[in-house]
Amino acid sequence: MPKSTIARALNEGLRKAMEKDSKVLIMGEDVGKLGGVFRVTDGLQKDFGEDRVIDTPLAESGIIGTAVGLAMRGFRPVCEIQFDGFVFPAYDQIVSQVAKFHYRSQGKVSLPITIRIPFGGGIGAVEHHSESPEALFCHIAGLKVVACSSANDAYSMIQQSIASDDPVIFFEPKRRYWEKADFDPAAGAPPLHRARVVRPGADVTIVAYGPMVRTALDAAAAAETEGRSLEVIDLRTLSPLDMDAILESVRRTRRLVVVHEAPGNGGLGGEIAARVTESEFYRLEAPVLRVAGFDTPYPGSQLEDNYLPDLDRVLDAVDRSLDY
Amino acid sequence: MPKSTIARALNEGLRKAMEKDSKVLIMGEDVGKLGGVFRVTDGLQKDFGEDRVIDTPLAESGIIGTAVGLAMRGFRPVCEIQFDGFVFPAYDQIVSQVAKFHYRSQGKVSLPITIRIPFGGGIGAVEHHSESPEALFCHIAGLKVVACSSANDAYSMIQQSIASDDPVIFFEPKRRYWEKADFDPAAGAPPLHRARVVRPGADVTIVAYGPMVRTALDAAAAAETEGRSLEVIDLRTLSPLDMDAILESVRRTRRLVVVHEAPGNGGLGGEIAARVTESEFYRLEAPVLRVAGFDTPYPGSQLEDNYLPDLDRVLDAVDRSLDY
Amino acid sequence: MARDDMARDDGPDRPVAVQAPGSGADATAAAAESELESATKATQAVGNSFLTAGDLDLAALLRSPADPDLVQLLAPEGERVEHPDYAVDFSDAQYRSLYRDLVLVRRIDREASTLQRQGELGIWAPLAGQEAAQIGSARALRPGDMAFPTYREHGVAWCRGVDPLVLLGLFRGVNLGGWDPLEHNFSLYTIVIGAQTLHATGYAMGMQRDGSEDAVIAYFGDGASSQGDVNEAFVYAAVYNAPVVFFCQNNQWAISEPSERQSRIPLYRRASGFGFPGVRVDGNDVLATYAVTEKALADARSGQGPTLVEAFTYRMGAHTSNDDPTRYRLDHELEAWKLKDPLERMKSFLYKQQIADRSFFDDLDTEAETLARQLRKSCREMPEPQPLSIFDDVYVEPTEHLRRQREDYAAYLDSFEDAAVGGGR
Amino acid sequence: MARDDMARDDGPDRPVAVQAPGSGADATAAAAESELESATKATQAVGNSFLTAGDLDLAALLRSPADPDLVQLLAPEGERVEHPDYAVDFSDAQYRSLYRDLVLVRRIDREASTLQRQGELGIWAPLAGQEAAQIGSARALRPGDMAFPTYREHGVAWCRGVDPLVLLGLFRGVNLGGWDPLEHNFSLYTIVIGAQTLHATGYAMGMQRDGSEDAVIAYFGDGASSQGDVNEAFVYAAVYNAPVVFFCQNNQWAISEPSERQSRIPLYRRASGFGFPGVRVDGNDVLATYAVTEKALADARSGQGPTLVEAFTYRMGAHTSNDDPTRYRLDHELEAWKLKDPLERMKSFLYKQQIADRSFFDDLDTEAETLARQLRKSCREMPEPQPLSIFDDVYVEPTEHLRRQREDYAAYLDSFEDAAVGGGR
Ligand SMILES: Cc1ncc(C[n+]2csc(CCOP(=O)(O)OP(=O)(O)O)c2C)c(N)n1
Ligand SMILES: Cc1ncc(C[n+]2csc(CCOP(=O)(O)OP(=O)(O)O)c2C)c(N)n1
Ligand SMILES: [Mg+2]
Ligand SMILES: [Mg+2]
Repeated sequence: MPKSTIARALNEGLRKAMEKDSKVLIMGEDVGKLGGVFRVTDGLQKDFGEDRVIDTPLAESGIIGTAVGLAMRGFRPVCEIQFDGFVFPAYDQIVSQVAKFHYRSQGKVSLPITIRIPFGGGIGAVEHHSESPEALFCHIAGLKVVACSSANDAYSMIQQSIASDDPVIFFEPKRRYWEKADFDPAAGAPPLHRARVVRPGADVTIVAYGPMVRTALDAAAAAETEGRSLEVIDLRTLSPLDMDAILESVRRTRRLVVVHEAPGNGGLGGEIAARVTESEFYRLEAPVLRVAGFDTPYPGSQLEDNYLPDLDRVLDAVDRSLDY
Repeated sequence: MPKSTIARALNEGLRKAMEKDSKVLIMGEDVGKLGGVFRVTDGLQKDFGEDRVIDTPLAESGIIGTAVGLAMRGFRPVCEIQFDGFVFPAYDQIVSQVAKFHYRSQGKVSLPITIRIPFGGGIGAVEHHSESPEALFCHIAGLKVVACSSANDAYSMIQQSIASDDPVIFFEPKRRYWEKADFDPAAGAPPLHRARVVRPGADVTIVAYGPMVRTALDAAAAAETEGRSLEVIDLRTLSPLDMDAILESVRRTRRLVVVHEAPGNGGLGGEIAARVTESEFYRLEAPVLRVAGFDTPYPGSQLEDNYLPDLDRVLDAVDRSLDY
Repeated sequence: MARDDMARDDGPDRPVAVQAPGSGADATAAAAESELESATKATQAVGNSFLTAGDLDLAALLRSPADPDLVQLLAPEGERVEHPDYAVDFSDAQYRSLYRDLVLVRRIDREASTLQRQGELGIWAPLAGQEAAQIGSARALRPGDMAFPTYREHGVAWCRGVDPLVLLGLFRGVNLGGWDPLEHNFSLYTIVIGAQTLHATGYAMGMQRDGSEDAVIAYFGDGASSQGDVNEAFVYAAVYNAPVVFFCQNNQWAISEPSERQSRIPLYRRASGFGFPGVRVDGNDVLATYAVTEKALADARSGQGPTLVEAFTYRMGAHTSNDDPTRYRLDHELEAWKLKDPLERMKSFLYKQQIADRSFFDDLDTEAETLARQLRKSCREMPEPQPLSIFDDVYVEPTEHLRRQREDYAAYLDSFEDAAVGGGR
Repeated sequence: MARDDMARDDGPDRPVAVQAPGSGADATAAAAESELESATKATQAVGNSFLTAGDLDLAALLRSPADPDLVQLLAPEGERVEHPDYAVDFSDAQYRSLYRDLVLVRRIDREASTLQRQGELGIWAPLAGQEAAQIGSARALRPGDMAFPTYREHGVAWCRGVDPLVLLGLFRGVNLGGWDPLEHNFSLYTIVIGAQTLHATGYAMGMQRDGSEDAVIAYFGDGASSQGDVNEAFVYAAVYNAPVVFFCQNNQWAISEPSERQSRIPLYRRASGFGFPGVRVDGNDVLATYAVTEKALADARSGQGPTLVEAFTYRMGAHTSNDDPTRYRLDHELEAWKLKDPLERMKSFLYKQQIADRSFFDDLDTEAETLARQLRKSCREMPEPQPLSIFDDVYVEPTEHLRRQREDYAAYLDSFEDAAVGGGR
């Protein structure tokens, strides 16, 4: 099968979306000539022009706020936030406008805005370039939130997000941008808001998303050598959650470990644990365990390998789960 | 015992703090002559002057951003955000600066900033005036988050928050501002980051905070008439959570219901449920249940009584918990 | 209500465009620089103290009625005055129709305040005093133009054909905004201060991409001028040369804070810092407001980009029905502004010019009373929203999660029907 | 490193303040208005199209070296030129010491870039080209003044006595900022664009309350000028008349975006919209930058409030070590700016004026090489942070929750010591 990377797959997905629908716009800082600091929009301004691939002033609230107006005018803006840590100046427009306008208008106005956010750590960066703010968007009704973890998903999910009439926060695992992987644009894609079992197993279910999917798969491979069968679910959709997929798996394994880079306190793991436990109270053999970033700010990059969940910490949680 | 209200108690607490420490400043929109739209700062500018009670331009990021500078200069700013829904323009300064500066400086700089936010619904207001954004701050390491629910706590907790060398997000139950209640400034106060059992009971533990404490107490009173003994815990501190207090109670009742106005998805209830379940997996007789706002934007005020958790919905959850 | 059509029947034709583009702005530059100087001087006087601009002569300076930069076509006494850059050319019918709008929206506003006091509305934000600023600017709009309001643009809503009853629904808490923004080319009321100015700029960028000849107007207040969003809107609009008119109603107050708390120089000057013209117009002069707005819109249509219009006016009532202005401002200020009342001056103009006679005014009063009575009645009769509608329109493509949450709540509600005891609790 | 003391030994005395306050700003008003006109004209030309300012003559306009508003005291060829409003009065020792700083910080910058390429630093943001803007402004500061930097103020850090090694720690990922901001009166590097301008304004408000005679300087870039925070800082500083100098290094680029993408008029003009003076200075002229900053600081101290200084300069290197400028700008631009190199012009000035001789320059080169060698060596030797330090300094008053999390992690780490297999995984 042909190989590609998540970054290239996103680039091709964006190109496809722009070819398909002339209302699709790309806007953000350095998305034009430079093609974005990660080159995800590489070549798009050259081919679609400055009116469709817009280098914006350096103001994130302005990016999202003008995208709201453009969407009201009938366009489909795809906004790039350069790094996870820089979405907060736009948080007000996202929470109070993007998320609520459809509800406020009793369904008369819809805002098909896609907000792309490269997220997560592990790239040896300075402060604010390694954040995992997804929980801060999942708590906001009116937003849909997804995270891709593979080239195939990147390609299909970005197109599905742009095609969605609801606003979508689209998280991209920046540290996986350049990992080579199988890429088959023709491969059919599941609906945007479905999770996927990326490795079947029997003993413990591991739920992960974005950059942690690779980590979970590595852990599952390592566990196998120790005779343990882990089922790995790639969440893909963070809001709404695909509880049916998670519960179906947990009903079989009766054990669940949730993995994410974001701090554990108030992270997605807690929400998933609460829902799974409420639904499968009598079935669970062990409490849902969480492997997450520590409840501290993201440290200097020399400590990020300690801060971030890794194969060993996932396996440690698996051990603890199986000890119950 | 003398009666007072949460609003007056806060006013007196602020006055005490300003008398005690000349570095304490109050800043925000309309906090001066007007005394704030809820009159919580009533009379303070008259008595302490315009240099210590500062009417700011209409810009929340500016309020918090300048407070950071004032704190670096040795002041203790108490910032008022006029309504919950208007904290988001300041979210970037709070998350990336207020929360992280101490860590960034390896402890060399501390920012003793208190950010007062009247929160929650039930006042028949228009959009953005009834939000419960606490979970969006609890997820942020470096912040401490508290919510008061009584006049006595309002009086002591606001002073403790101002005295704290860490930044504190201080949530005030706006719909309870004017409820008359016992007030005894002399009554000693527990430490800021301790929860409190406000009604002892044996059958089910109810955890609530802010405006929902009153609701939980009413539910407990109603339950008693049906022969059910509910223990009500006022969380008081939302981050850090006082897990010892919660667990001590749950170990006795073996049942827990968490109540908050914020949407359930991604709310504090999930975090508490996950931690309690991990700690008391074998002891719990029922899954931790959550009574929360629905996962929708806050509706028009004619529907808020449906949206908000009330006595009946709490009792319904208690029934469901006891049915396990 | 058929007023929509009426408005169209006797709506003003476009008056001929006037004078050199931007000259209005240029003319004011020198004056403004000297204001800047006096501002600096004034603040020098207080040395390193942190006395605020509000404590300085600036207050006087800003409020001065003899402000040379203030565009005015109708003096407070109702005399027509000429201006080098701006003029209007209305038929008598058009003059009357403008006055009619002023009267009707003030009556609607008064009725809404009454309904609020009677508990029929949760809150109300009165426009009293700002009728001319709103009617003058809104009547300058073409049907295809798009308007982005704050929460106080009841006069603009009226001109955009939004049924006042629908407007009340929001303040009654029946919904969060009942009209179709795209049908009326009037966005929903925006309560987060300043947010709509970015929406307006984006919408204008969309018009550019559509090759449209229409323009956008963004309403905001003096307080809003301090918000990051508003200044970012200025940046975007200037950089992209977007066809948007920033219409700032400086009603002197942001709740309890005087406009000097937002800027130590006149607000229209803000535009010069971003590279586009700013104009200050007498916001209590419906003719001047119309002319200035019409010119700014024409510039926008013809590719000259954004203009900032500062309508110098006054909020005669409370900020909202919750507010008590006596805590922060003196009666004499209100009295002074009453002399500049936007309705009075238009009325005496119509009288003096014999454009309207007694019967016109009598008929208009009757029309206003009828309108108010209808409004009062239909407001009281507004149907309550259905509990389960809470779950509607959160998403275009509904989620399974919310469907189940809705189901559970429906079942929960039914449980009370069934078991009387439940309700009894 | 003892350079701190050295700097103090031969540090410049305050030159006498010069000319009428603010006249610099006033002088530019007319010019700017005409710029505004041409900006508008230019955009008229493209009609309703959404061509951006970058595509217009504006680029030329903004970049024009013959900009009448550009304050310059040292021409690119090293000739001293006079300016009506600004002058410097340095001893030969002070001239040499200024040049010494320019040379040393460029050498430090070059060494850091090398270390980054060798993998010793995760990333580096080069200051090459901006030495004069940073040294000139920072040397104008008094010890008690407070500076708020972005992430590129290595020259300012140097003048504030921050050990370059400590600076590298941040880029090496050893920590997020190693120096004590209050000890050096130099805040931590701030990476979120614009945020520090509000901190600076608040700090200046604090100085007002302390009755201090010190002032604050806030560094930011041309791109940052678009951020809401920066414009809110302008609002607060103007309204409170805070003693803060907003020092914008317009290095022509915000990563790949030219400064015209942020404003269609020169950035120093932004200040006029907020009611305080703006000045554009040749940022490659260390003398002019010193004089203009010194004057702005003096105004701030004497209660004249904020000033915006736009230092017109150029980022000669990449945005950061991750950036590839060839993707968005042409070599000839860099070549043109090389002719205005801040070090070269100062060097030829020192030569021509016989302020320094060969030996001085030779000694300086040696000093620079020694400094670089020390830096390289000690950078490589920087100790790695301890894993458990992740949990330090999250709070002043530690929480039980984090104490336990730390304990658990310590135990977890120990488990690998004990069980070899653990590590083996
Ligand atoms: C972001 C935000 N902060 C605070 C508020 C609360 N608030 C509502 S109106 C108002 C004053 C607005 O003043 P101005 O912009 O002059 O408009 P006006 O009410 O005078 O028409 C404030 C502070 C808000 N709605 N949004
Ligand atoms: C809020 C925010 N958005 C985006 C970024 C990413 N970013 C880092 S530097 C930069 C360009 C800054 O340009 P300018 O202000 O001119 O400063 P310069 O780098 O040229 O010195 C951008 C977009 C950021 N750090 N912060
Ligand atoms: Mg106002
Ligand atoms: Mg720059």
